[in-house]
Amino acid sequence: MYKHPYIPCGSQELKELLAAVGVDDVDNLFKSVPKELFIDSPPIGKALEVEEIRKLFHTLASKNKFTLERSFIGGGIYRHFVPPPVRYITSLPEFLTIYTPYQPEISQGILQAMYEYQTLICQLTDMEVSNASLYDGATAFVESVFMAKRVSKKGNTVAIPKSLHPHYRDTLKTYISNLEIDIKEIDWDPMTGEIEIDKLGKTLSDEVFALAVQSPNYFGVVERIDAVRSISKDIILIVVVTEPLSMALFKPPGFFGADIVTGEAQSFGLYPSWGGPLIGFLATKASLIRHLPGRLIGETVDKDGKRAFVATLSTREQHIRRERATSNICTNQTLAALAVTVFLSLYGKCGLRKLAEKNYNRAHLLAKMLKDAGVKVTFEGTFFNEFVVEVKDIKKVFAKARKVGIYPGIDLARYYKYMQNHLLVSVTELNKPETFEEFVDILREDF
Amino acid sequence: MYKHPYIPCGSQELKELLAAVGVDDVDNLFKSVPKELFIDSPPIGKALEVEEIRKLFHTLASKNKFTLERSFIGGGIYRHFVPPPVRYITSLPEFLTIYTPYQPEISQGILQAMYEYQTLICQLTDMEVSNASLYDGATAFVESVFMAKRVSKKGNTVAIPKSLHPHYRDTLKTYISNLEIDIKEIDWDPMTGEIEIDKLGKTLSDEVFALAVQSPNYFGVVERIDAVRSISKDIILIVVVTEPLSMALFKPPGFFGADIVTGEAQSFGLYPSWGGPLIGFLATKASLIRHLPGRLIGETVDKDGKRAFVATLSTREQHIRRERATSNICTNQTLAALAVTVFLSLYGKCGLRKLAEKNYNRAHLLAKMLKDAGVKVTFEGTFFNEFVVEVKDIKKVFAKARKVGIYPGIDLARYYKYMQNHLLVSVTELNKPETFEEFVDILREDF
Amino acid sequence: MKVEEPLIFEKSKPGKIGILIEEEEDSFLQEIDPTLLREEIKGFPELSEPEVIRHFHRLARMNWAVTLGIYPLGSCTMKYNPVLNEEVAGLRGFLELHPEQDMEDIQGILEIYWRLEQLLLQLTGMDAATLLPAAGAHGELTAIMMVKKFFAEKGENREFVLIQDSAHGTNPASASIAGFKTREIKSTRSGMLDVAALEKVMDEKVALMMMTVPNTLGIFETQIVEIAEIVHSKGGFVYCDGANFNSFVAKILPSRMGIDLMHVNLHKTFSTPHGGGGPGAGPVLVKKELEPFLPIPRIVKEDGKFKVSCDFPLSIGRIKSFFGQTAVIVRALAYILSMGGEGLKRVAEVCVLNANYIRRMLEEFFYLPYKSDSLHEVVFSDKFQREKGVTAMDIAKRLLDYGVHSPTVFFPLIVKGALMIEPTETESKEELDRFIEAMRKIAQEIEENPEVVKTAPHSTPVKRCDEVLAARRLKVRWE
Amino acid sequence: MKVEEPLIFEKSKPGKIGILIEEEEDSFLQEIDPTLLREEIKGFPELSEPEVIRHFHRLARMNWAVTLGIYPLGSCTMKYNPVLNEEVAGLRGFLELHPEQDMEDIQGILEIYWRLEQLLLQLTGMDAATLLPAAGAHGELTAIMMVKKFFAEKGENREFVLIQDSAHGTNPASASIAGFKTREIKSTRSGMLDVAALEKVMDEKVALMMMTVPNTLGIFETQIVEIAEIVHSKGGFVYCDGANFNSFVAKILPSRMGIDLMHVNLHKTFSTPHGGGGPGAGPVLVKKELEPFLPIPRIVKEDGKFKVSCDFPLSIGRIKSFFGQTAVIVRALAYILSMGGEGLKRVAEVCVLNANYIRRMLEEFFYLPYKSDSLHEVVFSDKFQREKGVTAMDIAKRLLDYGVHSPTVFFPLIVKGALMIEPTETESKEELDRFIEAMRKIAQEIEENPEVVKTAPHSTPVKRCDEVLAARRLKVRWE
Ligand SMILES: Cc1ncc(COP(=O)(O)O)c(C=O)c1O
Ligand SMILES: Cc1ncc(COP(=O)(O)O)c(C=O)c1O
Repeated sequence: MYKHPYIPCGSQELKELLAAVGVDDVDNLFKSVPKELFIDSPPIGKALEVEEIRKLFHTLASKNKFTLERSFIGGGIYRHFVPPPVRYITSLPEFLTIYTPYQPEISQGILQAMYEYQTLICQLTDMEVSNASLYDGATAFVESVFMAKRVSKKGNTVAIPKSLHPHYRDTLKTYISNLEIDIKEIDWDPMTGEIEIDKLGKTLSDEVFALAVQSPNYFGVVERIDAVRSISKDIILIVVVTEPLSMALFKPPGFFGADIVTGEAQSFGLYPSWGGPLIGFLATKASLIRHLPGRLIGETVDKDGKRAFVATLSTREQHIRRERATSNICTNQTLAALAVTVFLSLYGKCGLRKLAEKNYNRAHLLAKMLKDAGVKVTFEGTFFNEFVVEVKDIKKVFAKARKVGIYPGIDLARYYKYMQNHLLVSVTELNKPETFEEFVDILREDF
Repeated sequence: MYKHPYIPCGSQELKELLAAVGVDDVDNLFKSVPKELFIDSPPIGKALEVEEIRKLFHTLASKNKFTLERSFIGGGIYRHFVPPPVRYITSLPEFLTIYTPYQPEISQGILQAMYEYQTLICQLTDMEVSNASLYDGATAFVESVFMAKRVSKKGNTVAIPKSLHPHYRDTLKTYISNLEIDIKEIDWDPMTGEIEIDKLGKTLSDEVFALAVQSPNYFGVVERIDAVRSISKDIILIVVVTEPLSMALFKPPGFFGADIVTGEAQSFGLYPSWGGPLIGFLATKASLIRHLPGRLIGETVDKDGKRAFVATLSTREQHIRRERATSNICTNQTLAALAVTVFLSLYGKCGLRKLAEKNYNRAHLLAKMLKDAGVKVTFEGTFFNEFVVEVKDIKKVFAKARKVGIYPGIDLARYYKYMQNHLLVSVTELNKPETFEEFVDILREDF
Repeated sequence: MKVEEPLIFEKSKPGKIGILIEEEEDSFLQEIDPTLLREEIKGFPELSEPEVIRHFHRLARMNWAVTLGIYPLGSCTMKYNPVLNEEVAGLRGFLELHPEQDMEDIQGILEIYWRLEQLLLQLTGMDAATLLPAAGAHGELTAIMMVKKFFAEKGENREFVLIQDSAHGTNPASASIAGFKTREIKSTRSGMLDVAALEKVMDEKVALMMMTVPNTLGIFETQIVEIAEIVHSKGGFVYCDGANFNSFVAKILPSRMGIDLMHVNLHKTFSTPHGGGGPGAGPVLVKKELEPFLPIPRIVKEDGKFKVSCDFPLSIGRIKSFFGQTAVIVRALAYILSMGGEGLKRVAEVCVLNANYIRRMLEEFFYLPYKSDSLHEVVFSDKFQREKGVTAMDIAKRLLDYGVHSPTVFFPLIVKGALMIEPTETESKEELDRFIEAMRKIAQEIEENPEVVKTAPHSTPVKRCDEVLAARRLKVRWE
Repeated sequence: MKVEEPLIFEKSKPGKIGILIEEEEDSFLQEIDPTLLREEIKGFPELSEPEVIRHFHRLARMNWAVTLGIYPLGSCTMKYNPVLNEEVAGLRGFLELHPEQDMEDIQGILEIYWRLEQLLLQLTGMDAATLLPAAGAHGELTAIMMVKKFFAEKGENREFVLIQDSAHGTNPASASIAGFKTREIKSTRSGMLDVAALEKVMDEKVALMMMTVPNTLGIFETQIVEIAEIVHSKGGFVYCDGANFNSFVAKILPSRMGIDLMHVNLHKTFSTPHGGGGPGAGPVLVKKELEPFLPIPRIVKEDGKFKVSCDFPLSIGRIKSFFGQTAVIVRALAYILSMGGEGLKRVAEVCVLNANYIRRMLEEFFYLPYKSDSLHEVVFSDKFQREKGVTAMDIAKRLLDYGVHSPTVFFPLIVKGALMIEPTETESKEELDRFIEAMRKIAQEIEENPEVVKTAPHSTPVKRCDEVLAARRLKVRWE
């Protein structure tokens, strides 16, 4: 019999089990399967030993290159320091190997942690309610639009600025292509990089049920949510935040009356990890709680009156509501939400502010150095840790940077055809000011 | 106030604690210390951030080189595969961060694991009693000699072959230089590499209270313990095993009536780790249990009659018996013993035998290839996974090997001045037969 | 050894920090418009590192885990998560990669995606794959959107998706998010799809028939080939919810069943840890005909190099930002390679054997509503016990007192008071017996003293939780 | 959530394996003399990997840990073990090094030894160091053997080592293994060494006076400088058992006390995890005069390169095989660098503050036999409680029911019924209060219902264990 260390059924057990079940051979248990469906020989090769697996993955890992200090890539995923306790905690078997907490009595740990996560998200965004995670910022954004649609009795159009993350807009387009929702796009102000506030009033016609803005937007510019809110009136206002660290320094969307605050929380304790796992957050007002997609943890008491936590309002969810559920999500990003919770607990009130200031200061230091060197910073709007610069020949910039092992940022033409020779530059606490001079040299007008 | 993330005492707590204690300043609590003992400024530099620590240690790690498959170094520390569960289990906080199990009621896990360790060592060595670990093979060997001295009413001499691990002999010399114990050295048979059995009878005069042999000895040769035992008669026979994996293939010392079996268990789940942590084991007969050094775990019952484990016979130990204790050991190598327990549980009966066979076969394959190539294998005695070969110019061998990234073994002249141009070669399951040809090429007569 | 733990906010005290941060020299903070500047975040915690570690470790101790004992949640495939996979997934050469990096610099990760795709294709017999979906439900939705687009391209207006009455809730939810109307098809007394009923409703308005194989009763759809033919004959597609792939991986080729699209859950069959409810990953595998509609980006191999391509004009587009759940994908690849073909086949065989053993040992004690052969899971009901006023939920709670995790309860919905038990292949007979023993004892307790079961659990960190109160109060954050 | 776990041997079943091993092609087994060949190892376990993981994780759950709560074992310095240190200690560039490798290839590890030596010298003010000793007791022995050799070289025959009556058991044990006779010196009513008594016994036959500073009562030896002078005046040396270095690290320089040799426990002051009782490490630091006697091998720096040298003719020789507890040494270095000088000073201050807080909050409830100032630990006794028939051990056991680890009991031996409490600096006030609260409640219980304390613990995986039976039965292995 084929033995594998991951399968406890040894020779003696196999005999005992077969005897108890009353068959001679396991194949007897597959009698209900038509013969022609079986395959004769294993469709893949033989098992590798541990050292072979290790060697393979080390080789694969070494085929990748990365730099932390010399990378200026952001654009929705940010390189931040991950304190060792984050991985330590998320690796504890009692978090790592557990399922969705269907039995609250033996899941208080993860339930309480998710309740803490929800609270932290509410505090950060200044909102009243948060769910316990969605796949990523893009799908969270889509869920927000769907949620707004459920809530609003208005038309079928959602207004979205072009300065919203391209992947998020693309994802929304994919999802709504099946549904009766239209998108109206909003331009940005070429001077400030903010959305065109003046024209916003006109854009927000009757059929618009929701307006989404991203702040800081894809170009790093902090939007004037107060102004947006006062123009959008009774339209559902969704604010997307892909760099949530900004909320430790700038007034959060909730402060300005956003209805839904959604986005990506990867900055808080998740490695870039080539784009996954990420974690979508979604916070809203208490009044909209029944329209929320995804899992929600609530406080209750146990039989003895002791505080306890349970998943609640599951009547919104697919396993109860089926085709009328607020979302089809089942498995979400719990472990990632736990990482966020640990991260924020470590940094805490004072640390997160310091971290945000560090990001802000370094980004502004670099921007200043670039300006001093004659490089044009495209937008005048306030920014947090990311900004756009113009270069003469972006291909040359990338080539030059490559030689010295610098990742200079994102070529915006990748997503905006008409933005040739624009570079999106992100600066975090991992970027050391010592390397800025080198970066400036690459971009300097006279290269 | 200086804040550090590892110290929970924040500004508010500091105030509360000082107030409760009734002092203004922590320095008031050091009043009992003479003023002149205080230092003014911190004697070392300022704290490094996590990323600085990481960078430093990665740099330091990268200043080291190692090879697993292309190393033939053994000599008391063996390169064996460490299955991932070993580190996983020893990293669980409930094993890693706990103290010596002084409160058995909340330490059953580690106590049971150590009981299992003792059992495994007994099974392997074919002895009746094992302690729960000592620092390493060398100190365990010293403890064995001291133990034999306590047990035996005979003279003051311990007989030790020169083929016993040089570090072990050196360590013993260091320890006994303070005591009234003499060492009588025993030569090896130049043909077989075994100890000179013929002369043994004469060596074992009246003043000899113990005879120690190592098997496989430092040259990898398996000793004839049966013959040694029958000659040594009522002298305490200590058998040292530094490659315990050999006991999965060869009859263990207990089978031949050894009184004490001691040595190094590093092969079982501990990385070479530049020599530490290692783990000394010591097993003996039930009748000698009260003379055992070190911790011992025993079975008992709790108040309800349920099986439980506790540290036992602590009347032998320093914390009770003080200057008359069987040893001064307090902190031992528990976590290393846990690693051994996990390792042996994973390999198990069948796996450990297979592993031993693999070691044996590969070592013999290489020896055969060397002989076929005209290289002289020094000793004719049976060996397990290590053997001595003679080369023309060992400096050249090392130089040549270095060029192709091979660690060819240990230059025996390091420990045996008169063994010029002898190489101790160890082969484990990590050495792939594919590389043997290259190794042979380096040693081939006609280089 | 009680562990009680307040909320992190309740433990917070001013003036603490859990991380060392140097002050910055250059400051540009004065440039910020004061109306934009935030004050401190109200209520945000302040703790040191040891306190944070302890807080979460104490919380961890309140959870039951796969590493502690059998976790026989039906439909969830709670198998052993190999330690090795955690190790390889933790390599910085994977973790630190930014998805906007130059493709030259991420050849290793692209190869991992590519290799896993190839292996999944070999294991399913399908023609093309996407690893992007973030979970099973996301995979379902992706597949359904592909079908939608397929028909939109052909100009066909098919508005229905057919769904088994035993289907998982995500099936209908996904169909309706994709803009379809759903029609439920009943199961027969044997627990299989009512093929006659299918024939009746199957027409040119139906885009897709969603099947779970084996279905959520653990029963193989014996007529799957015929079902596929019926659906195909009207131009529809057959989808396989591959959540139960564990029961036939490397033994039966899904493509032979006539399936056109399917998803697999890497966090089930391929052993990536569930993490308390995610992240998982739900790759979708399709037949040639549907390949053009796969979401972007896709990984392609050209001249021995890997690259990311978005150049697929018929693609449904992006379904999330960036790429898939990379760290999950790494683990799944390590798992498949560690098992090998023989090993995976053994997975299917042993998980089915284990489920049948449980069935056999418990069928005298619990009612088995569907008697057809079980594959990897068996669904009992509380029918016998309801007479004593005890429900499946009570039984589930009582199991916790025996140091055993509960099965899935009240699902599938077609079984009243369902107890859905899936042991997986990584349980030893000893552990199965521990579960069986507990179940039998509970059955006996219900005869003799049902109160002890109705009021269970008694030995858990908290007692039975009041879920109704939670939904009424809706206290969903600390304040 | 009971966790019960049989022995690994009892779980074993034939035909299982926890590791994949390919069969070897070439076999030379037939060459082995059959009388040497072993049969199978009787009783050896057979299990799969998931079972092994579960077995040990279940065992882990029966242990209490520093990460779960205060662990105030006096003399043990159970502080937080930073996660970062585990990470750096796990680098393969350290783990995979063989000690017989070429020195060229281990410059990194040599530098680590060297750096830690330098830092310890700076922190102690001593002149030379060895990192070889495997634990505190091993350090003591090493130091004493050095002293022995020193006098042997000088041709002096000094046969005595003086030891405080409050000293740890390893002190006399080490002295006697090194071939010395020990003489105990009493403590005064103030809990400090009786200097007059010392003066009486101190003569040219005494090689060494062993001091613990602060002593095991947590009291600083105010007259340490005078003590050293007395010893030195007769040509003897003063040894400092540095197990309590935590209370004055980076605040007081040991060298200023007149100490000639000392050891420090990396697994105490420098936060390397205790691992259930080891591995630890006990570096020894000495004054110039004793340097030649340090054990070999030593790490030396020459022309910017590090090397291992055994070329010290006066050295006592090897004290163990190969080198020190390398993985422990790596962690300690990471710790010291993470703390920095300011941080370490804070360690001393806060651990002393915490101990004094406990003292203050409990002194009404428990008898304080020595009233001198406490530094990092405080020793109470069960004197008040003994009247009710309750001992320190009962109190220790009852604490477990409150989810708190016990203090050290019955040590130091000079206090009858000692309760020796050392909180360390890594406990928050909240956690100290939890401990204090539990102690106070127990004091009250003893007044009102001593039985509940005498029969404690009640909530642990096993109840009070019968240690007498264990020693009588001496069942020390499974069969
Ligand atoms: C049968 C079935 N289908 C679909 C799903 C949904 O998968 P996921 O939770 O990964 O979204 C599940 C998960 O429980 C399932 O059991
Ligand atoms: C005061 C004192 N001295 C010496 C030792 C012995 O140290 P180790 O256990 O590292 O051998 C200890 C340890 O408990 C101690 O507390």
